[in-house]
Amino acid sequence: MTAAATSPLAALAAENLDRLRAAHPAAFDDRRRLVLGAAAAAAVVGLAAFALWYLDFSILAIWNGVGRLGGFLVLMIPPSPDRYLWTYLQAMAETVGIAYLGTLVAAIIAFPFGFLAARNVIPNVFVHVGVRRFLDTLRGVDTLIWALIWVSVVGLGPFAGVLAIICSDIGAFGKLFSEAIETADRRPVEGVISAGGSRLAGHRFGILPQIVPVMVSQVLYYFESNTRSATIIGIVGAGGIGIPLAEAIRTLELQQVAFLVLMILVVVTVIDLVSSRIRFAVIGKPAH
Amino acid sequence: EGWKDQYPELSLAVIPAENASTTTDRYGPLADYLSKELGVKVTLRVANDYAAVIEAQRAGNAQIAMYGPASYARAVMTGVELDPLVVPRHSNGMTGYFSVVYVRADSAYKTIEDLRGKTLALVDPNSTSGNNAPRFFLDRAGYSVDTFFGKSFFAGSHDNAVLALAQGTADAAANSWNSEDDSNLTRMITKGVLKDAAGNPMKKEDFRIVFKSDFLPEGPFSVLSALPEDLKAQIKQAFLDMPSKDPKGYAALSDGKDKEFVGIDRAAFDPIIEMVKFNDAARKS
Amino acid sequence: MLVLDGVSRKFSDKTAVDQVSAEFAPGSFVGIIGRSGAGKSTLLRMINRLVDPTAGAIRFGDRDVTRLKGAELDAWRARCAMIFQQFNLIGRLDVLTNVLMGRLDHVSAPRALLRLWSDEDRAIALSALEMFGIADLAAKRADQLSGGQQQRVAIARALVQEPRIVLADEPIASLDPRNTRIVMDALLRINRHFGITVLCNLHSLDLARGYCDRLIGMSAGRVVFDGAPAALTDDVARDLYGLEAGEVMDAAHAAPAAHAGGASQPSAVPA
Amino acid sequence: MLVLDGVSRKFSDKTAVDQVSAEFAPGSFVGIIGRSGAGKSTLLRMINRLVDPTAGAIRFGDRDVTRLKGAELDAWRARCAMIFQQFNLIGRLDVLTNVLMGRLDHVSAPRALLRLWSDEDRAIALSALEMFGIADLAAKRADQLSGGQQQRVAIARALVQEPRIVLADEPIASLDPRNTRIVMDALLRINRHFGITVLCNLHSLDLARGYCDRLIGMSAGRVVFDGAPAALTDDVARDLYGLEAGEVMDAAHAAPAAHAGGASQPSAVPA
Amino acid sequence: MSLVPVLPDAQRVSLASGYAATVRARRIRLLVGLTAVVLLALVAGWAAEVRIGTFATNLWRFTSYLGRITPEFSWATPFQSLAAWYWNLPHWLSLLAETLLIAYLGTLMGAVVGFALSFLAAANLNPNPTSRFLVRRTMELLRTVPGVVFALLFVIAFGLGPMPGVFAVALHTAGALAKLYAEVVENVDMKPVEGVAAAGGSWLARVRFAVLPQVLPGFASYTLLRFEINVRESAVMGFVGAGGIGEDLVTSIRQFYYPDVSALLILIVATVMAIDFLTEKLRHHLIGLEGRAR
Ligand SMILES: Nc1ncnc2c1ncn2[C@@H]1O[C@H](COP(=O)(O)OP(=O)(O)OP(=O)(O)O)[C@@H](O)[C@H]1O
Ligand SMILES: Nc1ncnc2c1ncn2[C@@H]1O[C@H](COP(=O)(O)OP(=O)(O)OP(=O)(O)O)[C@@H](O)[C@H]1O
Ligand SMILES: [Mg+2]
Ligand SMILES: [Mg+2]
Repeated sequence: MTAAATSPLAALAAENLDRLRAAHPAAFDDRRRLVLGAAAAAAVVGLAAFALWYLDFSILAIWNGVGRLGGFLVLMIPPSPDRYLWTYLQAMAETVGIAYLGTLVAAIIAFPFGFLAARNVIPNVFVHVGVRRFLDTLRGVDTLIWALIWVSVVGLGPFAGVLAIICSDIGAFGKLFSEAIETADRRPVEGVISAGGSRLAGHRFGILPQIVPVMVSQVLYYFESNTRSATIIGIVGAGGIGIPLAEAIRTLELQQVAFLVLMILVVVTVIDLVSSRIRFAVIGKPAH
Repeated sequence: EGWKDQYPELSLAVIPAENASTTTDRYGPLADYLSKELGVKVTLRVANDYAAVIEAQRAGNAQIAMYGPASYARAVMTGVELDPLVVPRHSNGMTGYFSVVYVRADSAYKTIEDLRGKTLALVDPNSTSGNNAPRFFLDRAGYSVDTFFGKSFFAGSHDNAVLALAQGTADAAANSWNSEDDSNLTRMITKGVLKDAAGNPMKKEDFRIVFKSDFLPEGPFSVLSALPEDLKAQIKQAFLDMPSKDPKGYAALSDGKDKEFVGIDRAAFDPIIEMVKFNDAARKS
Repeated sequence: MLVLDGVSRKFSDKTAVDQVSAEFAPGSFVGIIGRSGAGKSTLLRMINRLVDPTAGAIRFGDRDVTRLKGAELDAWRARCAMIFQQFNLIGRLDVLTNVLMGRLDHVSAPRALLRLWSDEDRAIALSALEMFGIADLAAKRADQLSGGQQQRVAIARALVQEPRIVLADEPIASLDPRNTRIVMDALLRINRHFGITVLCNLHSLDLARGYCDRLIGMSAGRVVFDGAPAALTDDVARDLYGLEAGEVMDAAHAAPAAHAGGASQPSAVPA
Repeated sequence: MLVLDGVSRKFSDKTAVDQVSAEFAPGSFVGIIGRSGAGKSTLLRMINRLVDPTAGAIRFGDRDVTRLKGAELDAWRARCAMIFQQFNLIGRLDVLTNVLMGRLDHVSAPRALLRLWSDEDRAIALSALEMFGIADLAAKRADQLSGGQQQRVAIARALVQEPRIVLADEPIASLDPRNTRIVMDALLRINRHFGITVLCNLHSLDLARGYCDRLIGMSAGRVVFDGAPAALTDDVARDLYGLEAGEVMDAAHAAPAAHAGGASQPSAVPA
Repeated sequence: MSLVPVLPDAQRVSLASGYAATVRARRIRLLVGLTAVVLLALVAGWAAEVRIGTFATNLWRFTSYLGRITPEFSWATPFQSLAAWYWNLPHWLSLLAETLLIAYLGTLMGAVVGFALSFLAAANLNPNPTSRFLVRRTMELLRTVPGVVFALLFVIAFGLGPMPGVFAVALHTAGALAKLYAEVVENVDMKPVEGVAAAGGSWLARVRFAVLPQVLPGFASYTLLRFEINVRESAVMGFVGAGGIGEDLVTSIRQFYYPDVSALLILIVATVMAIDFLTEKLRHHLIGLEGRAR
């Protein structure tokens, strides 16, 4: 059965099509949207094409390379720690510890910055723009520089690594937190404020419960990510998994590389499983 | 020994070397040995970047450090007051090594002259044997790397530079070389990672050396000049005694390839400093 | 024929709907009444399969609705439109697009994803909006509307689905008398003229009696009344809502003599 | 005495409230009626200063409410409780904490931020919940409640504020008859016994007439009626809602003779 | 006298204790969790040799490095000073452009893959635990394998140059973004999703119309943050010949070309700021911040 034949609404609409078109021209005109959409898509694709050309991408090289890739993977099998299993485990533990402390402290310090950088909390342009640029600077300064700065303060060792992680992660957390705050639903805030709550209380009760899950997931992600990359930790002489990995890569010990990667993968998986449990504990059971 | 109150703990800072065993395996025994000899705890710090070692020494936070020749020069040039103590003497009797330029044996390139306009693979900007030395010594021989070769690039590591040559990405590659049977190339071959573009394993005979630098001294173990004289002397003595007092630890430290430590003074590194200065100046011209 | 057969739903410890069995003949206009928290919304949500029953079966003709999956489930939902108590509009999209969500089943997937609606669909959506007097808001973002406006957008979305069944969860909660009338009349009209079954949660007994041809009373998840509106005696209603004698009519009718001064101390409020 | 003096509010092009002037004597119970989109919610939101007027002034006694800032503004809001059409609860927090938001003004900031409520405050909040029959839900998360339950939580929050003025935006929209009665009676009680001013948006004319001692009718942002309920003649109501003759009573009363068959073609729906 | 008639004691106490019992369980869990976090932090602090004393006494050295990289600047001849400081500007700018292009390509490729994976990895949109598990582990593999390892494999397969660098960046980005996106998706308000589902919308339609408008600001900010990270971390790709401006910075740091360090640092920080500024504009456009009055 066709809709037009039976549906009163469709019949009505067909009857009034011309009038509706005249009365609501905007509703029938997609041109602006389509043109803008097409222009945006063209810009994205066009820039990508230019980049491919500028950076000497070659289909042929890719085609030939894929085969070689397989051959190289064979050299990684079987993954083996050689005789360094214990060294690797220790290095991994060091890395996890440093990443944990660094991420935790960074998150705590970044918390107030997140609020200061959010436009809906601090309407004053100078404050939130200033704080944002400050956070940009923290992130923009290379981790190697942070490492050097802290090495000259506290010497070589894990402490310098923790400090360096803290500095660059404050920049990232501050930005991410502020963006979570800006996206929060305003209605609960109105509920609190209308009951005479101060602005502070409005943020504490209206916004915080909404953004805590987001913040927790970001912090856990960075914890995981710091555990994984751990370059800073290596630079400042705190040991960690980065050094054996870099060494194995530089000397093409591919079986060890494979083993290290698998080991990190296991740790990351564990962190991921724990973190999603924590996250759901914080979010709680979603309602309808 | 009054210095023990001032220095209840010493730091030994090293950077990873591109060798078979891991860095802690190599230097762990040395730190233990020094602790025993000096009677204070010596903590080993493996930093992945020598810039961090230099900053730690500048701030007085690391008292003993192992440098490569170029990074020692860098530390001195940027104002760290250092006394070099010892360098190792290899089994072949030398206290240093060379930088070489390889080509493939099946290529037409016989001398450096044949490489005009060709592609050279360097290691990375900070490498002594893979960048600083070839630049300096090639220039001295009349071949400026930037103008003589058609293109030069950093391959990232010593192994990568050799691989680039093996697979035809480059026509020549700079690398380090100790002796006929002891070089980065021989190590790669032993491990079986050196294959050509078609995936066939390669031999030492497949490569030819077309250029060899002057002798480069090994990197020294150094201490802060500001340390008390008697402490410095004790540390130096401990190093000199290590091969006899702790042969096992010394074997680990040197992969069994070195004979002993010999003392060295600042002047030995003047050529290296000159080399680094030359390269710095060449950069802006 | 829509059949509920011993349908139950538990939320952890709480039983929201408890062994409800009922049959709904095509073309009936059924009102579901009961106190707040009685399980009315949950019941409708189960019919639309937004919530799965923990026990029992829902059948439509010879189809087992509880077993539907994938495209079949989508098709079922398209035929059985839902009007939500809290509107469930897409706040960031404009009103017209929100209404056109009801036409998704009539549009090919690629066209829908690019929002290339046909002129007919647009016209249908606009007509539905016009029907409720909000066509001029078509380009506004849904979260900028007043409560009643949002509710009407939600109802328009349901109507353009051209459904076989309409599940309406308090469709007039936020509406003024005139719009209440427009909406209830629209439901009645599609019910009478096109034989579409309407299941409607209502809080106003008067409306329920006026519009429905059958009432189902729920209490604590169970069906405690099922019959013609005429059969809903005052006693039954009193039981259903837990009202005191003399309060049986809509609360409004039993309003206190407000102007007579503070004499009437309402008994439901503890003193 | 709450005084509105030529208050207007524009949203970009749209004038939601247009030069409204009115005085509200302490202890009055005022119903605000009007069609959906007439500006009723916006008016109440301006009095609570959740929305700032674009023109005009709001005064309470000798205070200029439109000028208040910081702690003074908080204090004003605490005295003038708001019940929202969409509840505005904090979904992730439990019901009791939501109600205790109404006590924020009575607690020192550090205690409040740590949620260290006094036993008195808890008792008050629980009593308010009990008053509306939902004390047993105190520990539940607010977003797991049924619509009517959420609405009652919102009303409890407003009452525990112990306000001087209550602004209620359709407080009974999602409520069943019994709860409608409980809530309206509670508002009436605090109005009569404590002289608290109540401003209440209502869609049901019957309720408005039954409970309020003054009605304000709005249309397109303007006040088009202001007087005693008795003065709201059928003609005026018809105008206000744009109803046809004979539809003046609550829509429900004028419900079609549903059981008489499909004869009554509702005029509001285009055929 | 209170507005709310306070309940008789007995009733109040029983209600309050009922509430307390339910809440206590939650409180205890929270407390145990917090204690665990703090204890772990203490253990980590001990392992990481945190020495507050050294930190405090030496904090003045914080500026030492910054002081050294500050260039000599003569106000008498500002332009000459500036020219001397930024002596290599054209080269640096071309490196910066190359870096931006590498980061752009890598981020774009990674974002496209991550976008597709994220909806399959989100528990609220993909109820099938098996496929969710598979997708999640794939994402993990992609982001766990360090960029350098991918780069190593690719440089041997495809030869030196930016191409292996781009692929390495893209794979890592795909894994990282997929996870972050998936979490944004898991946090959306499900009411609109129900609304579209109830109208018979397919899975794709629900994602397109009910989820996408909600997650777009979050996706945009994560994508641009990742772009920024990719710009900064290009130095790692140096050894495949795709180092760009990051590699030059690291080289300057290692060779102690102090004025170059500050010159490059300022260029990079300015780039980060520009990207962040753009992010903010784009996000606010997507949120329509002004429009969310209610
Ligand atoms: N933030 C906003 N942005 C744009 N327009 C708005 C905004 N808030 C309200 N409006 C518009 O202002 C007008 C009045 O809205 P208001 O919510 O006050 O109506 P109302 O009388 O409460 O209606 P209802 O009975 O449907 O709740 C409506 O047309 C609405 O679309
Ligand atoms: N997701 C959920 N989690 C836990 N409990 C729930 C959930 N949804 C509903 N409930 C509970 O189930 C019961 C029935 O809820 P439902 O929404 O069906 O009531 P209702 O009859 O629609 O009430 P109202 O008229 O107030 O809307 C309520 O007690 C409610 O608290
Ligand atoms: Mg309900
Ligand atoms: Mg309203």
